[in-house]
Amino acid sequence: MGTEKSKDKTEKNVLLRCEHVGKSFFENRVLNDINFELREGEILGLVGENGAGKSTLMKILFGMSVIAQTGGYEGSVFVGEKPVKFNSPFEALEEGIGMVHQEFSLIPGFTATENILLNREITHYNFLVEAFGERLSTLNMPEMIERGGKALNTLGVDISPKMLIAEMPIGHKQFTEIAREIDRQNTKVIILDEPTAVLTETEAEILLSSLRKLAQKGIGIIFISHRLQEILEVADRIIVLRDGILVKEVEASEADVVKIAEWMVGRKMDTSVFEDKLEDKNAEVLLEVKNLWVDMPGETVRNVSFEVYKGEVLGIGGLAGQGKIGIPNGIMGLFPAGGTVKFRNTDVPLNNPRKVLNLGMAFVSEDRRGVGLLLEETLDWNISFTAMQVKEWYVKKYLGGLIKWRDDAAIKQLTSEYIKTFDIKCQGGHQLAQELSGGNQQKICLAKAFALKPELLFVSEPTRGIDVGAKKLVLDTIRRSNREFGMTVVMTSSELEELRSVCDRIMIVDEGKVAGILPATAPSTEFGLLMLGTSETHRREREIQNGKVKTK
Amino acid sequence: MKTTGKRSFKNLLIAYAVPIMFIGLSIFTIPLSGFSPEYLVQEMVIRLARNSFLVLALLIPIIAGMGLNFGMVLGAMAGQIGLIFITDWNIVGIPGMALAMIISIPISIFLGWIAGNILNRAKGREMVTSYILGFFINGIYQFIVLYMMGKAIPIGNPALVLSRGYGIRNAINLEGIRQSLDNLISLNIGKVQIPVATFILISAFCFFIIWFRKTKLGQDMRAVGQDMEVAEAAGIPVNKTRIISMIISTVLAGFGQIIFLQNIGTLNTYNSHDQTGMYSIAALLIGGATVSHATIPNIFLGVVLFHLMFVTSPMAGKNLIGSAMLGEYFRLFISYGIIAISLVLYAWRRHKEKERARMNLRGNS
Amino acid sequence: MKRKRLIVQLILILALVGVSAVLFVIGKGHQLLIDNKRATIDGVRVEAYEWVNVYVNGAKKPIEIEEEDRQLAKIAGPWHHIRIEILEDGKVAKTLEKRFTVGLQNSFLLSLQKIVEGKEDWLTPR
Amino acid sequence: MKKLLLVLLISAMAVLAFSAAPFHIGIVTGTVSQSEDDLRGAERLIQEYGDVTNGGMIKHITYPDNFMSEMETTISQIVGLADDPLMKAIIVNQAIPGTTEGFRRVRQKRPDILLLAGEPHEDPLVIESAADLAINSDFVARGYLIIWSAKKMGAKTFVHISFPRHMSYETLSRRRTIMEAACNDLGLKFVFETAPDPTSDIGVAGAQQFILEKVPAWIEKYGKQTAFFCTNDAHTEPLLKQLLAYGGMFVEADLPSPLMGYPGALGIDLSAAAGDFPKILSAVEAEIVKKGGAARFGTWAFSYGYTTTAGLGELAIRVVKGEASLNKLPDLMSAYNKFTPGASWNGSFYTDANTGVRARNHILIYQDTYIFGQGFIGSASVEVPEKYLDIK
Repeated sequence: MGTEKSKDKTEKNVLLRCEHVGKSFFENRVLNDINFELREGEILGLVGENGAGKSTLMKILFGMSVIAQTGGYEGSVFVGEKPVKFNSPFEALEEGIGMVHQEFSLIPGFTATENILLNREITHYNFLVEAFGERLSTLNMPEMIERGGKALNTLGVDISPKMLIAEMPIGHKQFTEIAREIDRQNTKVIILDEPTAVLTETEAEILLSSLRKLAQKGIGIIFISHRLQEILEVADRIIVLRDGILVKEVEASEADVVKIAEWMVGRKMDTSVFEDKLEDKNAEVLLEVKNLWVDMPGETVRNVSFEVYKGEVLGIGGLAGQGKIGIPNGIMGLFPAGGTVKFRNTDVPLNNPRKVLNLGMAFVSEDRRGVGLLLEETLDWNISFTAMQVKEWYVKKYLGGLIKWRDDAAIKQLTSEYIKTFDIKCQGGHQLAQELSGGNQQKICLAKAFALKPELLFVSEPTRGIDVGAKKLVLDTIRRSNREFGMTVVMTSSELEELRSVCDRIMIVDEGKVAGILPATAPSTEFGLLMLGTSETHRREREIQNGKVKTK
Repeated sequence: MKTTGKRSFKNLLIAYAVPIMFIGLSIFTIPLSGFSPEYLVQEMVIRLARNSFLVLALLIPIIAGMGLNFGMVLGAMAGQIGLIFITDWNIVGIPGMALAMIISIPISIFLGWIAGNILNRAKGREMVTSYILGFFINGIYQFIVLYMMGKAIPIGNPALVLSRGYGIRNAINLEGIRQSLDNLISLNIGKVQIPVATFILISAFCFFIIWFRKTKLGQDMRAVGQDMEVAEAAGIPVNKTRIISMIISTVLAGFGQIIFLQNIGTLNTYNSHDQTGMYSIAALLIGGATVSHATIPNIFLGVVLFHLMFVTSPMAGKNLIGSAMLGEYFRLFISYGIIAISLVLYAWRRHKEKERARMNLRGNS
Repeated sequence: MKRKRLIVQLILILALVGVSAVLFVIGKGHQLLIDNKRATIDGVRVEAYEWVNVYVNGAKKPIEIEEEDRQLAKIAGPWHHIRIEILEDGKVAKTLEKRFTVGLQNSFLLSLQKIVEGKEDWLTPR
Repeated sequence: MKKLLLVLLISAMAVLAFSAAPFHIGIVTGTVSQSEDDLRGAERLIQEYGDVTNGGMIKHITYPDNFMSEMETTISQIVGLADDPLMKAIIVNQAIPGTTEGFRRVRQKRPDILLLAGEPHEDPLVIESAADLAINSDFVARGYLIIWSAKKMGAKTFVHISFPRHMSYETLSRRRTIMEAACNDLGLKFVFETAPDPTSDIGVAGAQQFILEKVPAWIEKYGKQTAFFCTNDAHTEPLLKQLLAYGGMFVEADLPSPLMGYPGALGIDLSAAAGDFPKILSAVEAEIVKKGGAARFGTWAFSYGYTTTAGLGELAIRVVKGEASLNKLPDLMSAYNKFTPGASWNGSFYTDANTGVRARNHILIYQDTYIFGQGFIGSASVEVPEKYLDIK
């Protein structure tokens, strides 16, 4: 089949072509010299890790205003033979490029039809139009329903055009979105950003087959997915992005899952990997988590069980939105959670942050500005605040504890200590937290958690948004506190290499469940496969859960 | 199956918590007040006729997602200005009312346009902004009516203008148009008089709303109301749509105030509009509507329940506690307390709904 | 297309203004002061009548005017008719009906004597 | 729960049960916070004739404090009284806006009910169109008589304190004009001073503070032989307090009563004597004399609001019983005098300044002014010159 496809490839018209497209957000280069073309009836698979530049590329193609606002892009884009430069999505739609977003842009209280034909409704004329303008024409509902139904039929799914979006299963919403793009008269190219991420297996199958149908009608499709199997199944050609560079462009027939995973994560990490990995399986269990669920919007944890050994650094990895961040947030009681958590063999009450802190756990949140820091307070305050509140340290007591007074001298001493240990670049403890750079703010967050002298420290995305130098310092600090002070650490990060450099073991979370736990020394492709949900065991598990056990 | 039935019943209770609470209260206050059924029915009929239109004016901003339009007092003021003019010119009866409405239209459009523009700059805080806006425009209204009228704006009727030569009197007698609409077609059922013409007008307006929802503009408003960003992305001019919804609401509030005052028969120049917004909103909430969802039945149910409480509670309070004055305080407590409670219940309900929506994402525990 | 719409809108606004004007005229309220006072018409003294019932615009209840009295009727719009019953010794001695139109003034004075005497200027704006 | 329901039902039945009185009189007043004297007048009637709930004659309800905005409630309160088949008369004191409409509606359903309005806020011609009888304090005669009394007390200057909103009331603004004219004729200096409106954003406290601070300066400026007058009740108390401290005179308040401003200004507690005006008067008088205010401060011996509620109630009862007729001045005076032993009243029918028509159902009344430490000044028997009646 692959050869057949490549044969007629040259005969078909080019719908979309990128030439030397590049983009940097101020100092930060995210795309560099991207060249590819999309032909009529072709499905192009686009893969890459988080932050590889996929989204930025799609934003350029769809004319999202954020691109123009941040200084436009380099290179040129052609639709057909016509060079284009979109300033808004409307211009892109005008040229026949439609996009199905990861977040649904559907109106929940509307029916499928109403959403498909949003702002393109079919209307009846009435005389009021003459006086008050087009918008007073009435809707022609029957005709709209017919047209909405037709668009849905094209996809080959059985969705009533009168069904409310709010009542639809998530997969149907996805189809409705696609149907909206199809319904446009002039759509030539559809960009789908992770359309199957939210679908069940069966729904994904239907979607893939409807994509093929669309392609047969001559529509070009750019398909972004983390599920490599799907890409292989549906795409004609695959391009792989890594760190803003197009590293590979291959015919789907020439690729397989392992190869793609290698291309995606294949770079060498330059940060020094700590070699002394802890392999002591007999270590004492410090934290035991069973059937944990966490209701954290965007990071739902469904059913997670794992153990943390005393003295180790456990990494939690996985793609964004799969639930890895939800785990520490749930255990620390910041979001509604359920299940059993045992710390030193005592039950940890969930949904009660204070109790958890008292038990000897601490948390460095990924949300530095929201939860982590008191931005308008001094560093002194920031570092000592939680310790004062929770442990009543750095507090002088009078009259048998009736009157509590802040011990400013002790606080000063503590702060200067941490400023020194963590090498925080500041003018001293009296400075306001908001005046520090991102990396140094992160260190303050760490210092704040360390000031509690916890037995177990959760660190969530410690290097998010800070530069390379600062990254290393922060990671070093975490590592050192683990090795030198014996603090057990559970670190969550989206960057696999970062986890591999610091952690002893790494747990990969996918779709709110544990995909697997591997020693940090395992090859990165294995982690990649776990993350992408393509490992054989995991796939099987998912099928079982979907009630579709393969007997053969 | 049983549990789901139970749950849906519970959901129903939650959804109608406010009206149910009110019906419960009424069961106590009606016998306590000692009013005859005939009087109560007559009072409710009158109040339905005079207040429904005002409450209806709230619907369109709710559709457009702008919450409860406390800014409807702007329309009320425009309506009152229309009434001042027709009283000055001594235009009476139905033509007088119609003319007052026509005069109010451009003023309402202008005020609605201002309100819409301001609210577009305060997205997400529409209710409190429109409330404060009402006070601000009230100041301008007082300035115009108390200082401009008679001087810069010619008002000749000595019954309207203070003897000092400018400024409108505190209370204006609307004898010329008093109950002209209510008595246009009047039907007596038993001893209860029914203002048929007013009800015809109200039902015509209900049909207008139903029709309006089916227009492209109505559809756009619904879209904007549910998700501004999606609507924007689909190319619907969000801000413009919101302004139009405010304008329509303000114009209708102006009409509503004219209908209201033709029934009352007296215009308190400086105060008649004060409570319009508050009471209409209270009635709507009590009818089971929420900040984001309101239907036509909500309106009629709400007007009846709210005013039933209003009429019976002072007397019930007096008879219960034995002091006339405490009866009045009882009424205040009931009527304002209930607005607070229904807003709190709304927030609670939304929280519950959100929780329920996410329920399936949680573990089996 | 745009032009057509503009014209339609203009026509609508004009129509609204027109309707307003019509409403103004037909809704304009007036005071009708009815005099039953002795008067001198063309040098002839006409005494007031003992009792007069005036029915304005088909009202069921008359306005009763005693000798040397003036009463007020509220009327609206330009077209009216009145029926006058002049009573003598408690019995209707004479009945007259008149149709008349009024202008936009606020107040009109109607002289019963002049009507009965058949004079033209029985209705004067005041 | 069930028990509570039962109790409630029984009490409701008790309300509905037939009462012994042959007919009922409905009385609508403000609350204590708005107009205490009016309410005490109603309580005085209940004391004598009994509450409807207990088989008596009087049914007393209150109108909303926020009556300007809640006209709807006022109307339905008044109309609600007419729901009682035994109701024979309704008295509203003060007849706030909405009373006229309430009366119209009562008349439509129950033409047999007598409708009496005390101190109407609506325009005279408006309330006259609906009420059987309306009573105002005589703002025309008092405009002259207050100045006359001030002169008799020895004042050289007359200071009138008010603000724009009050000056938008026809009655208040016309009285001011009459006072100015009377000052010119009687040889007093007329001064108009502005003070903040207590219903504005500054509030009652701010307005009172203003008066407290300003009065010493005014006395400094105009001398101690100056009589002060203010249109607002909230201004009265601080004004009296400062006048007692710094000198100056006070003829009577806008709505005169020994309770108006004096108890607060003198710091005396009169709650034990509630409704007993001779006792109140003598208590206030003793205190004023003690503080050196004899012959410099005056009032009406009996509260106007109190007497109007009680007097109109009494009149209504007498009319229903056929003992009096509604529009006869002597009958009205006799009903009023029942509650004001020793004080004399005077009054006249209201004449519309525009048309010169004398209304048959609108009476303006006033009481003789009582000067502390001196006695009645005799203003009730003074003839008010014709010319002041026509001043607009």
